[in-house]
Amino acid sequence: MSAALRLQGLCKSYGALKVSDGVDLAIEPGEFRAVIGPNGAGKTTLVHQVSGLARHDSGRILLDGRDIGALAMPDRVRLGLARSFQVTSILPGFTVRDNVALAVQARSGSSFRFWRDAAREPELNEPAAELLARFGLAHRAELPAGLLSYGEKRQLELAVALATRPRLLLLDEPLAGTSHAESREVVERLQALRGSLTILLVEHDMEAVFALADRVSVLVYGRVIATGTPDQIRADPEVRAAYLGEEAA
Amino acid sequence: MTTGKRTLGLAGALALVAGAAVAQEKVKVGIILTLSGPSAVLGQQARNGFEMAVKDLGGKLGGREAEIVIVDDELKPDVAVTKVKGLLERDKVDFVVGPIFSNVLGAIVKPVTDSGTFLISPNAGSSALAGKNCSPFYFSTSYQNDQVHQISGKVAQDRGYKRVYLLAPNYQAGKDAMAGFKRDYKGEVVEESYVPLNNLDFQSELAKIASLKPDALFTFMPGGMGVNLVKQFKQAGLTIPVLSSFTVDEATLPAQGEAALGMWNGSNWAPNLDNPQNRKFVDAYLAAHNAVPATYAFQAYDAAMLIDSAAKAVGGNMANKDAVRAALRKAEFTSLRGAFKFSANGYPVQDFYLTQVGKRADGKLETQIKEKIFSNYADPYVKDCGLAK
Amino acid sequence: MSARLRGTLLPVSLFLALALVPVFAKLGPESFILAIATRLVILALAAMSLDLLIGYGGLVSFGHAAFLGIGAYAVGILSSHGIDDALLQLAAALAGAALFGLLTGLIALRTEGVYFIMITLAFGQMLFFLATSLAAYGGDDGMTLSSRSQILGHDLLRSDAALYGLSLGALLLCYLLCRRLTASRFGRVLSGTRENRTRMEAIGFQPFRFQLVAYVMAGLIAGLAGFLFANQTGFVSPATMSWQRSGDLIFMVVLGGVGTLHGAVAGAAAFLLLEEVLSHWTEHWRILFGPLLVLAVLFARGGIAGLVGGRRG
Amino acid sequence: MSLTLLALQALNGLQFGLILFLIAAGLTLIFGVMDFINLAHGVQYMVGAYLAAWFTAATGSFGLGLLLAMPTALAFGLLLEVLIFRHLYERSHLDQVLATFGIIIFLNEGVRLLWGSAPLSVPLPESLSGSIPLFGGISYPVYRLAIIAAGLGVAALLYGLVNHTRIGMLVRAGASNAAMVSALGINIRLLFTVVFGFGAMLAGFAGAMVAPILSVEPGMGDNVLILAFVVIVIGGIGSIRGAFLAALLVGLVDTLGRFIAPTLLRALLDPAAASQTGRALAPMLIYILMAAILFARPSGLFPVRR
Repeated sequence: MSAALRLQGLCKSYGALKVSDGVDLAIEPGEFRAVIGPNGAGKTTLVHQVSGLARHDSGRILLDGRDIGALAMPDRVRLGLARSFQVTSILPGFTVRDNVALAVQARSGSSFRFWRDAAREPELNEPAAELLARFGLAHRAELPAGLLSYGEKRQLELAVALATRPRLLLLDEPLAGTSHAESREVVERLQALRGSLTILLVEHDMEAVFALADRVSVLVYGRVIATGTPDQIRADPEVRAAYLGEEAA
Repeated sequence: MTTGKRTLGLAGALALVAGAAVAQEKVKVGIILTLSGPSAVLGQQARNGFEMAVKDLGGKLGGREAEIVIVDDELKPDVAVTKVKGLLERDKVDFVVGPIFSNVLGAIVKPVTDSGTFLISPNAGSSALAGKNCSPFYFSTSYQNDQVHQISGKVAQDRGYKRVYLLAPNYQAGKDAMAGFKRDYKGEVVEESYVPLNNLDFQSELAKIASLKPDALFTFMPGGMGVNLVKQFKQAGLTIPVLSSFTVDEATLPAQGEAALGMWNGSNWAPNLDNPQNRKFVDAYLAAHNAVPATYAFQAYDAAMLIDSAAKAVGGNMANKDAVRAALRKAEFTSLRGAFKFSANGYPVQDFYLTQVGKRADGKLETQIKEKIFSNYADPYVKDCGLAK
Repeated sequence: MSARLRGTLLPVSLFLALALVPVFAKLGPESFILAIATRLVILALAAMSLDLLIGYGGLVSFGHAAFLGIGAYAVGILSSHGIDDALLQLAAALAGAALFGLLTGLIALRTEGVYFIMITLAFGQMLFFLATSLAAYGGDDGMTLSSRSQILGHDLLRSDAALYGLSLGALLLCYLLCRRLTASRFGRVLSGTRENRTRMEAIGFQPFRFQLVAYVMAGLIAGLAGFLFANQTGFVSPATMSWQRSGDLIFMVVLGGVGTLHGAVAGAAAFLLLEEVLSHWTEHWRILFGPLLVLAVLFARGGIAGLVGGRRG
Repeated sequence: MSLTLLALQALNGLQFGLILFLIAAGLTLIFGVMDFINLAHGVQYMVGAYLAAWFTAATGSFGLGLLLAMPTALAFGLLLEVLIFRHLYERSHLDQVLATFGIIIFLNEGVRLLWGSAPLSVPLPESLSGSIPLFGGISYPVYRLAIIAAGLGVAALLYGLVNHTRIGMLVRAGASNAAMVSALGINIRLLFTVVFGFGAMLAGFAGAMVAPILSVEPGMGDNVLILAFVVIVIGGIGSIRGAFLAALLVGLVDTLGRFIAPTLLRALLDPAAASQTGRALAPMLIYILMAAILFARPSGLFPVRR
């Protein structure tokens, strides 16, 4: 069976610094995979390379068996890839609804329509409203997104990512900077998504990672040093030495 | 001065009701000149000249009270069109005097003459308006552009210069200047060098001149460009004769200083032209503005005198356009340049001189007449003009 | 007053005032008032098309006057060859503007921010110098048009009121068009890109295409303005597309309030009327005009539209 | 003859480029460090020229005039910074453009009111007038060589300041990441004021240096401003090294292009057409250069900010 996402020998360096040093990774369809690692392990850069925001130097990126390495980010998104950003990335001047509706628009029909008022298109607004309801943002729909609280912005970003109806979702530290309560809400949403699509989660919050992930990969200095179920990873001595040990200490 | 005169709405309506009689009370002149930007000094000279003439006439033109509206064309042709419409429609002027620059002239000549108003140019004199596009409503108290450049060409030919270097800005007037020079000059042109308009640094051209070693340089570099060229020419240690037009004149000489001494210029007038009215004019200008007048001032002064003579001839009845035109044609006024008459195309028939930059008794610089080059010279374009003599 | 009402107050009153101009013009020096008003409306049209780029696309073009020049030269060049038909001239103006927009847009849109500002300036300057070298069409001096454009063989535009009506009609039409455009799917992608380009790419949009289409559209509208401009001045010269003119257009947009469309109209009106009134008052009017601009920036955030209220949400 | 002439033209291009560099250096720092688009930078150049003209006339010596013009230009720049610019740093680029354009209009008219529309003249210092023979029997004005020397001197000084002093380190850091510098607890306001005053003084210095060879007139800064922007954009905003190389590039391309383009075209076209095309092409060259460079490198030659 072909993997939903397969990385083969992915390499990238910034000058002398190797941020990806031959990363091999295979994620099964529907799998929830987490990637953990110490700071500077190259996790965010990995998400950037898969999403197309950064270019890899060598290696292959296969989405459902197709090499997408040469494609620009928008083209990869069209093939069913979506992502969130570590630093919240929304359209602050647009209303919360329009943030989502725009993502719906990206996947439904042409955007070279110049006449009809997009704010009155049910085919954009209805899916948007549904998503906002799912993420508990329905009451905020008319508010400019820039005015949302931090936790709400993180929820909005998830809603936007899902609005493009992705098959593969890349999440770059969705819990970073959230309060305890906010982070619990986000975890709940992610829990609800399990199985409906393939997810690659990069995260520092171990508790969340072990609760959510089917399997966990450990990235250290640009290399995957271990992959396994949460229990296996917890027990792996190499991981403990390289990573968890430090954290615990 | 009544720059801010506004005769909007009410006055306009009154004029309609009362008919022509009311509008004839005053003689109204609209003046459109470049009064802002780097070239403003030329417009200011012309304005001063015109105002002095009106003052000399006791604030009257043709015995009627003169109303003068002055506007700034900003050296933008499209701005000039709007401004001139204001003069025609709002201020209902009988004459428009202006402009300084030929590109502005090209833009305003049609609206003014189409409205049946007389346009008197105190400086710009394009060949098209002298020839096939001449108009019965257009007069010039200056010259047809080519004539001035032709002086230098004639001088170069007569003096037997074998090789001449030509230098002008890369625009229409610059190209016309070179054509005008070559009309009478039959020697070798070693190089026709064009610089961008508003060029600041001529070092590159001067180096070329130094290496080509021509017998003389002919240049047309108006305004600030001329200031730069003259200063840099001297600094480069070049000593060949310089023949020029609109490059060394009283508007730029203060900035050029001694570097300009001895340079040649072609003109229809100079401050030291010896006749009583001109001596009086130059002295009065010096007293009022502490500067030597340039051709812009003298030609505007003549424009006012021309209007005065016409207004006088028709007894102030400006509505009779044919009578006004006939009176303008006669040009019965004492020009600062002496004898004056119009050719069929509305351009003067006049003498042209070779002048040279020299020092006045008071230490100021001026151009001084050295030699008469053309006598009673009418421009040749008049043959293309359909207007009967 | 509700924000929505306040938002429509300014555009409605602006257009109402413009529509009444011909009536008032009859009371005074008609053709002069119409000439000023026509000039105002035409520059407002050009400024509005620029606001489409600046206010919605975040693309500050410093070469927008080039399109104005293309429209004007289309009239001038065709008319000098005896082709006076307005439709033909307009078609040439629009085709020229579209072609220039497409070619320069393809290159300029590779850059962002101030680099975009400067590369558009570069293209504007290239066209400017090209025009000055067109000796057959007057070079620097430009050329005078023999008459205004003919509509189906009739000299309908000879009347100043007719030209004004046509210009105002064009402004109103383009205004409504732009209003629709900015609220449409296309417009939302454009504004979204201005706010956060990476986000737009991350949901699958290719901003370049949208910006290019917007750039060409703005060019088309400015080309139309150029066509009218040539008819209004009866004269075409490279000065129409000097970089100072491009600068003036930016100032009209900022003065009026960026990203409101009608702000550009208000900005053009304020800019031109201020100039007209002040310059009538004193020769040194710029000594007042300059500080007024500074004060407008320091104390009137969001320009005239921002002052009157109803900023976009 | 052609080779010596070419060398001379290269010297002219170098001199023009160095003047541009003096103006562009301040502009690129102000833009790079403060993210502030200062259109009024060109009028600082004009003000420098006027001050030099004024002081030279008053003291009768160009050297003294230059010496007095420098601190006055600095003071004037600081005055503008305190009165107006400081209130604009937080504003959008468009607001900055509009306000600084207002200042251009005001100052252009201001010098016209004070000194009149006619260009002013600044006599050359006696010791620097005249030309000296160089090579191939061709001479070159001494004053031009003095400008080249002064320009290179300032460039070296700037290089030392920016790369080997604490304030230079802050300036470099500020250009690549202003937020970080203020997070370090540096008084960013003061840094801004210093950079601004210094930039204004450099532009004023350029204006004063060219006063004896160019005409000092209202609006003389406007076209130079556009060229300075071309320079900093080609060089990469915030980069002194980029501004230096780009200024020389623009200076050389403009000067040599005017000289070489018609000659080269003559090989392809008949003389009349070559001269016509060359004339049309020459003023476009630097813009073509800029468009080509930005096409290949959308953030200039030496991009600083990432």
